[in-house]
Amino acid sequence: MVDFCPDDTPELKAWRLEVREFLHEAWPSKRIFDYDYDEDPAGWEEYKAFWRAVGKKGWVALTWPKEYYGQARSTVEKWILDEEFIAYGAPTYPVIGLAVAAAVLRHGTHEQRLRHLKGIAEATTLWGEGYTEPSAGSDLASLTTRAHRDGDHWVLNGQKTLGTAAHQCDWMFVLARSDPNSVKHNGISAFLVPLDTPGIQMLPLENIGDGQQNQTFFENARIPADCLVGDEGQAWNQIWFGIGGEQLDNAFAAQDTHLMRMVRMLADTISYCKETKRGGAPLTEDPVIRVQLGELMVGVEALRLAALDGYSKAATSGKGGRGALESNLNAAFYKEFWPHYAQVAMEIVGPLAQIQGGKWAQLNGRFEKYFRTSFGNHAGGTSQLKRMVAATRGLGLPR
Amino acid sequence: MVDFCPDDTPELKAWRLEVREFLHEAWPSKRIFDYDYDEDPAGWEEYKAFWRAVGKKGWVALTWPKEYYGQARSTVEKWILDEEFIAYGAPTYPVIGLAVAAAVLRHGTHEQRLRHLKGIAEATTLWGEGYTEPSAGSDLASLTTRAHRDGDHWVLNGQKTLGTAAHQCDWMFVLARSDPNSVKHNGISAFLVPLDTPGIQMLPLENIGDGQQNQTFFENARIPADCLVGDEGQAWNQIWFGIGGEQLDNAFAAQDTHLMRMVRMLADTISYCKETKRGGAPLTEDPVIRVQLGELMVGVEALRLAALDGYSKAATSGKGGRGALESNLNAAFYKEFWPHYAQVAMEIVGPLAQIQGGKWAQLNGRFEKYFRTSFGNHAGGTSQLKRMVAATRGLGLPR
Amino acid sequence: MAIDLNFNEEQQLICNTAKEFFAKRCPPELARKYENSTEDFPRELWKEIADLGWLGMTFPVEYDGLGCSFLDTYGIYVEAGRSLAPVPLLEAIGIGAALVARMGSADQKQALLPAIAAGDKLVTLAIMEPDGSYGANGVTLTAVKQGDGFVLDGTKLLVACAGTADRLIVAARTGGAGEDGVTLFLVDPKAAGVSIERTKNIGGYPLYAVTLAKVAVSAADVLGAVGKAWPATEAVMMQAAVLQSAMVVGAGERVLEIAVGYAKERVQFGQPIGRHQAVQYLCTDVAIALRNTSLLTLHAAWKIDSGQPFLREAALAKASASKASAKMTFAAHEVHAGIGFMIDYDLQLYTMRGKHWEYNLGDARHHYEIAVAQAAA
Amino acid sequence: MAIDLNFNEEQQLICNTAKEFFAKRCPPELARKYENSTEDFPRELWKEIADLGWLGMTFPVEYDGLGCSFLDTYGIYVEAGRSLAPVPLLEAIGIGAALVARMGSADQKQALLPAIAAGDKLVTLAIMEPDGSYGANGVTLTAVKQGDGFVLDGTKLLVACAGTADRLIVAARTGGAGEDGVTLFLVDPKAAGVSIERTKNIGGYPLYAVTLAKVAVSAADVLGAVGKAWPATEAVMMQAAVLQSAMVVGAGERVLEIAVGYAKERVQFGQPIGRHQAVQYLCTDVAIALRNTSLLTLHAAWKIDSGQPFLREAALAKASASKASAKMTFAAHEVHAGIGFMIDYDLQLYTMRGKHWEYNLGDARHHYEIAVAQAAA
Repeated sequence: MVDFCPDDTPELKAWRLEVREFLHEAWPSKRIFDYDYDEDPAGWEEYKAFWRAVGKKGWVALTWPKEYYGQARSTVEKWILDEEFIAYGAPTYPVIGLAVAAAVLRHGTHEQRLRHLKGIAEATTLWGEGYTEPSAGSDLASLTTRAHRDGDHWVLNGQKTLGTAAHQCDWMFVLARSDPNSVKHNGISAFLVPLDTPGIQMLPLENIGDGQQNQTFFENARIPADCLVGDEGQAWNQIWFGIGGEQLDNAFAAQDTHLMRMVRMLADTISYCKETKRGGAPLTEDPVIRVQLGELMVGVEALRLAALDGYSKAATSGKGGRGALESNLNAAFYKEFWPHYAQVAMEIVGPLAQIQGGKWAQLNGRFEKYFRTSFGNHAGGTSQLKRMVAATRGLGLPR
Repeated sequence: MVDFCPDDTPELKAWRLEVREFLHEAWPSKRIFDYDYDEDPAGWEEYKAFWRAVGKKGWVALTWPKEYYGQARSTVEKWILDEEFIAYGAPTYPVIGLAVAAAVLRHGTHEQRLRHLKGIAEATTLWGEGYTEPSAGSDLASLTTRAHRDGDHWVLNGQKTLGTAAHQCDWMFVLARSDPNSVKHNGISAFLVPLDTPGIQMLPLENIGDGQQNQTFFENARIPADCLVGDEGQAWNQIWFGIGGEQLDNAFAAQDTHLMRMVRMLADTISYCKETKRGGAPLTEDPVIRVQLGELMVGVEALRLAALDGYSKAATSGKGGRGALESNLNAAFYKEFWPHYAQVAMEIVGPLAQIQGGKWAQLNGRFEKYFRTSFGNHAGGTSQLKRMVAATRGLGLPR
Repeated sequence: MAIDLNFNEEQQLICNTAKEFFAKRCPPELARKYENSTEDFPRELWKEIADLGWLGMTFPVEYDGLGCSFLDTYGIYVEAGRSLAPVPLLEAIGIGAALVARMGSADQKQALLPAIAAGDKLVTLAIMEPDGSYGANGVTLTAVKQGDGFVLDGTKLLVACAGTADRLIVAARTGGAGEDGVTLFLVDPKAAGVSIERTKNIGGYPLYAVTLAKVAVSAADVLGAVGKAWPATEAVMMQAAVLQSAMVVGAGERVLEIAVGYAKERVQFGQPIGRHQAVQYLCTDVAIALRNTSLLTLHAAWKIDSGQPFLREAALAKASASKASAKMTFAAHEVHAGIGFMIDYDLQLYTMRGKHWEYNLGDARHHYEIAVAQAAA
Repeated sequence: MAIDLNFNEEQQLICNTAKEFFAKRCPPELARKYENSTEDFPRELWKEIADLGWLGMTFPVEYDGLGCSFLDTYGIYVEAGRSLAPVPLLEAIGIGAALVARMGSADQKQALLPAIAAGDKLVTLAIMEPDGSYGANGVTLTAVKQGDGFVLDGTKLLVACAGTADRLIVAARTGGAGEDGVTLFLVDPKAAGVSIERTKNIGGYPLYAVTLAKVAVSAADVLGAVGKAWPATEAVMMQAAVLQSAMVVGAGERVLEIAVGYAKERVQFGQPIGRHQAVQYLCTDVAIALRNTSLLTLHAAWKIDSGQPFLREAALAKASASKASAKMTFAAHEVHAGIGFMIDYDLQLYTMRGKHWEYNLGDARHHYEIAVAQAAA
C-alpha cells in the first residue's frame, strides 16, 4: 500500500524525537562539516567525537544483526534517523566504512565480522577507499595492483589514487589482482588492509573542494592471509557488483550522503533567498529566481523520493538493494544535477558568491564551496558510466 | 581586416536597395511559405512564380560563371541579397537545386552544365533529393540502390525515402551503387535522373511539419549514360564530401535557409512579445521572458555570424567552403538549437500556442508550426553525426 | 506499513484491468481518428467506461459513486495516458465532476453526478481566457448581478468538449481581485448568448473557444459560494494536475518502450544504433525524466489520498511532468531521426498530445511559482 | 574588403607577440603564485608589459599613448585569458584608464594616463555594493555635497587591486535615481576614512572590500560631470565586457586543448576515452560554446571599433561568454573526471578564474536584459 510516511506509529514518532533530542546534545555547534571536503583539524576532532557518540548509542549499526554489534532495527528506523540528521544539518558518516561493513556482513567470515565491525559500529576505526588507480578509475578491469600469496600472508604491490581522506583512516579496503594471469574482471580480490603495515606510503593529493585525496603506494606490503574478504578472485562479482547489481559506492550510503547534503543545501538556499534583499526586495520575489528555485526543488525532491524508493525496495525485497536500472538512473541524474544545482545556486547568489570567507561571504561561503565540491561528482563512477550501465543493464540496449 | 559590414561601398548599398525594391514588387503578399513544410497548391504556385521572377533577374545564379547562366557576381552581393530576403520574409529557394548546381559546376561536363544549370538558374526545373534510403540515412555506406550499366544507359533499381517535396520536382539527384562488388563508401555514383523516366514511382510520406516527403521506387528505370555526374564510383569523395569536406546538404544553402527562417522567427517572436499583453503588461516586461528572449538572441546571432564567417572563409579561400570543424560545429549547434528555440518560443507564448488556426491562433499559428517542423532537424544528418564528424575530423579525436 | 511505493492489491488490479481495456479498445488508430475531428469523442466507448464503474469511482455512494480514493483511480489515468485514449476522463471526471462533487449543492450533485457516473451527462470547466494566464488573476470574464441571477460576458478558450457538454463550469469574476471574487457558474452551452467554436490544436483535442454575450444565469446555477470559489477550484485543479501528470507517466512509459525498441532494431553504420553512446544517452534521458516524474506524481497522489496538504507536492509533480512531457518526446525523436517525423509513426501522437499536457492545468513555470510560494511562505 | 573575419597584419602580429610573451612569462605557476596572495600582482611583469607599449596602446598620443584601435588591443586580452596572466590589464587599462581617458579633464588625464601607460600608476573602478546588483540602480554609496567637495559614505566590494591602486574610481550617488545622479570620484585608497580589506575569492584575484567612512573628496577629483556619469561609465564597462569576453575566448581555446589532449591520451576500457561518443560530445560542447562566443565577441569588438552603436552586440557577447565560461570548464571537467578535480592539474585554474569572469562586468542575465532592452525598444 502506497505510504511515504516513515513514522506512522507512536513508536516511530517517539524514535524520531529521540534522534532529534540526541542531535541537539551531540552536535550543538551545528557546524557544517563534510568529512571529504574538510581538512580543518579541530573540525575533524569534533566530527570524530560526534560519530563516536552516535556509535555509542548503537546507531551506526542500527540495522545490523545483534551478534555483530548491531541492533537489528528496521530500515524505516534508519530512514527516520537519516531524515533527522539531514534536517538538523549533522555531518555524515564516512561512506567507505559502511561499504566495508556491507561487504564483511555479506561475504566476511564470522571472525572478520567480529573483528572489523566493532570499529565501524563505534566509529573508532576509519576506513579508506583502495579501488581507484591512476589508470583504472571506473574501469576496474585495468586494475594493476597485485597481491601474491606468500605463506600465510598476502603481499601487495602497486598504487592506489584518489583515496578520499585516506590520511585520516586506519584501514583501507583494497582491491588487487590476486591471480597474475587473470585479465579484465577476473582474478581480483578484496583485502582489509591495516594502513600501518610496513611498505605502505601515502602522498597527499589536494582537490579543489578543499579535501585531501591521496596516493597510496604498496611496496611488498605484507598482510595476514585472513585479510582477504570474500572468495579469492571474486571481488568483481561479490564486492563490486555485490549488492543487488550495484556498484560498491552506491551500495549503502554514498548517494544518500550526497542527497542529505543537497537537501540541507536546498533548505539553506531557500532561507538565503528569503532573507537576502536585492534592489529592496527579497530574492524570493524575483520571478527569474523563483523559476530557478522551483527547478531545484523538483530535482532535489525527485532524488529524495528515489532514496525513499530505494528504502522501500530494500524493505520489500529483503535484499537491501535497488534495481540496476533505477539505481544507475538515479546516480546519473544525481551526478549531473549536483553541478547543475551548484551552478544555478551560484547564479542566484550573484557576483558576491565569489567571496570565500569573511564578512562578505554569502552563507559563510557555502555556495562557493558547494560549487567547487561539485566537480567531485565523478567519485564512485562518472555519470557517463552510470548512464551506460543503466542503458545496457537496465534498458537492455546492446553493449 | 575585420569587417562585418557587407555593404560598405555605394555600389553595394545600391545593390541592397535594388534587392529590397524587387522584393516589394515580387512578393507583395509577404506570405510565409516554406517549401518543405507547405502543401497548399495556391502557395506553391505563388512560390514558384516568385522564384521564376528571381531567376529571370539572374539572381539565383548570381555568383555562377557567366558561361553557365550566372552573373559572376561576388559572394558579398549574394550575402546582401540573402540578408534582404531574410529581412523581408521572402521564401527560400529549394535547397537541393543549389546542391545539384554546386555538384554540376564542380564535377559536371560542359554539356551537363549547359543542360541542367539553366533550369536551376531560372527556377523552372525543381530538383529532389535521392540520397536517403530506409536503411541508409546518415550512413551512406549502407546504400543499396544499384545502378548497372546497360549499353549507353544506366539502369536504376532500389528505393529512396524522405525525399522532401520530391512530388513537386522534375528531376532527382540520385546516389546509387554502380559497382555491385563495392562495399561501404566506394563504388557509389551520382546520377541526374528525370522523374518522368518509366520505372519510377512515388508514394507520399506526410510529416508532422505539414510537409510531404516521399518514397521513390526505381524498378529498372533506364536513364541515359550522360546522367552520371562526376567520376563513376566517386560520389562519396566528390559529391558527398566534395565541398571543402562538407556534406552535400551543407554545401551551399541548407543551413543558411534554416538560419534565414530562424532570424525571421526571432524578429517575429520579439514583435509578438512587444505587442502581446499578459496580466496587463507586454510580455517583454516579464523578467523570465526577458531571460528567455536574451538566450534566443544569443543563439540566433551566433548562427548568423557563423554564416557570415562561412561567407568570409569562402571569399578568402576561393574554395566556396567552410572548414570541417566549423561547419559541423555550426550544424550540430543549429540542429540542437532549433528545437530548443521552438520549445522556448512555445513556452513564452503559453497555452494558447496550442491553437493551430483561426482567430485565437498566436502569430497565425506560426509558433506551433515552427515547433512541429523542428522535429525535422535530422534532415541532412543528425546533430549526433555532426558532432561525431566535428570531433573526429575537426578536433582529431579517434574514430 | 511505512515507506512503501507499491499499490495495494485492489489498486494493482484496477491498473491491470485498465491497461488491458485501453490496449484493446484504444489502439493508436482511435486516437488518430478523433484528432481534430467533428465529434468530440466516441460516446459508446465512454458508455463502456461508465459501465466498468470508472467514471463515478470517486463519487460519494449516495450519488451512485463507489467512494473510492484518489490512489484507487490513479492507475486509470496512467493507462489512459499510455493509450492516448480519446476520452475526456481528466476533463469531465478529474475536473468537471470533481468540482461539482466538491462545491455543488445537494440538488446540483443529484442532478449531475449520477448522470455523469452513468456516462449520460458531461460537465467541463471553462477557465482560460484570451490573456493566456493561469491562476486566479486570469479570471476576468464578468458576472454582473441582475435580480437573483447574474449576467456573464466574456470569452473562454481551450474549453474541453464544449460541443458535447451538458454544462460548462464557467469561472467568472463577480468582484474583487486575485483570489477574491471568483465565482463558478453552471452554464448550458446551448443557452442564449453562448457561442462555441472548435479550435484546431496541436493535440487534436476537442477544445473550444466559448463566447458568452449577456448570458443570463440563475442563482441556482452558481456552483459554490459567490466570490469564494477560488480555493476549492484551485484544489481541484491541482488534484487534476496530478492526474494529468499520471497520464504523462503512462505515456512516458510507452515513449520509452518505443525509443528503446527502435534503438535495438535499427541498424546504422553496421550496428544497432542503441550501441551508440549518444543513443544510450537519449534513452536514459527519457528514463530519467520518466522516473523523476513518476516518483513525484505518486508522492503527490499519496499526499492527496491521505488528506495532507498537497499543493507543494502537486506543483512539483506537474512541473516535472510538464518538462518531462517535452523532454521525453524530444529525446525519443532524436533516437528516431527521420522516421519519427512521419505522421504514420506513432511516436508523434505522444509528442503532439504531450504538448497539450505540458500546458494543461498549468505549465512548469506556473507550478514552480506555486511550489516556491509554498516553500518560501 | 567587406565581410572579413580576419585580423589585419599588424593585429595578427600583436596577437602572435602577445601569445609568445605570455607563454614565456606567464606559465600556470605564476597564476598559482598570485592566487589569493598578499601581493596584488607582479609589478615587474607589469613594467615589462608597459615597456612593450601595451598599457597605453589605446590612449591618445598626447598622453603617451599609441592611439590604437579597440581591435588592435583585442588579441592581447585573448592571450591574457589563455595564459591566465595575473596582471590587471582589464581592471586597470580596460576599465580604469578607459574611464579616465573618456571622462577625465585634461588635468586628470595628464596626471594619470602617461603614468599608467608607463606602468607606474594604477586606477581601478569601485562600483559593486553589498546588494550585489549590477547596473545604475546598484550604485547607492552616498556622496553628499560639502563646500566645494563631497563626502562619501558606503561600501564597495570586489574592487580590483585596491591594495596597489593610486586612485579608485568610486561610483556614488549624488542624487536622483537610476541612471540619473551617478557620479564618479577619484579617491586615494590611502585617504582618511578609507579602509580596504582583501577578500579571498574563488578566482584568487586581488579583490577588496573598500569601506568609505566620511571620506572627503575635492571637486577636482570628480571624474566627468556630477550626476551624469552613468552613460559613459556604462559604455566603458560594456566595452570592457567585450574584452572580458575576449579573455574567455583565449581561455576557452586552452581549455579545449587540454580536454582534447586528455581525451586522446587517456585510455579506459582498452581505448582512448576520446573514442567514446560521450567524450566527443563533451569536447564539442566546449568547441561550440567557444566558437559562438568567439564570433559574438569579435563582432561586438568590430562594432566598437567602427564607431557604431554596440550595446546590443556587447551584451550578446558577454552573455555568451558568461555562459560559456561555466559550460566549457564544466564539460572539460567531465572529460577528466578525477584528475581534473585535483589542485595540481591546471584545468581547475581556468574553472576558478572562469567563475570570476562569468560575473565580472555583468552576468548572463544582466546582459540578456541589456540585449532585450535594445531589441524591444
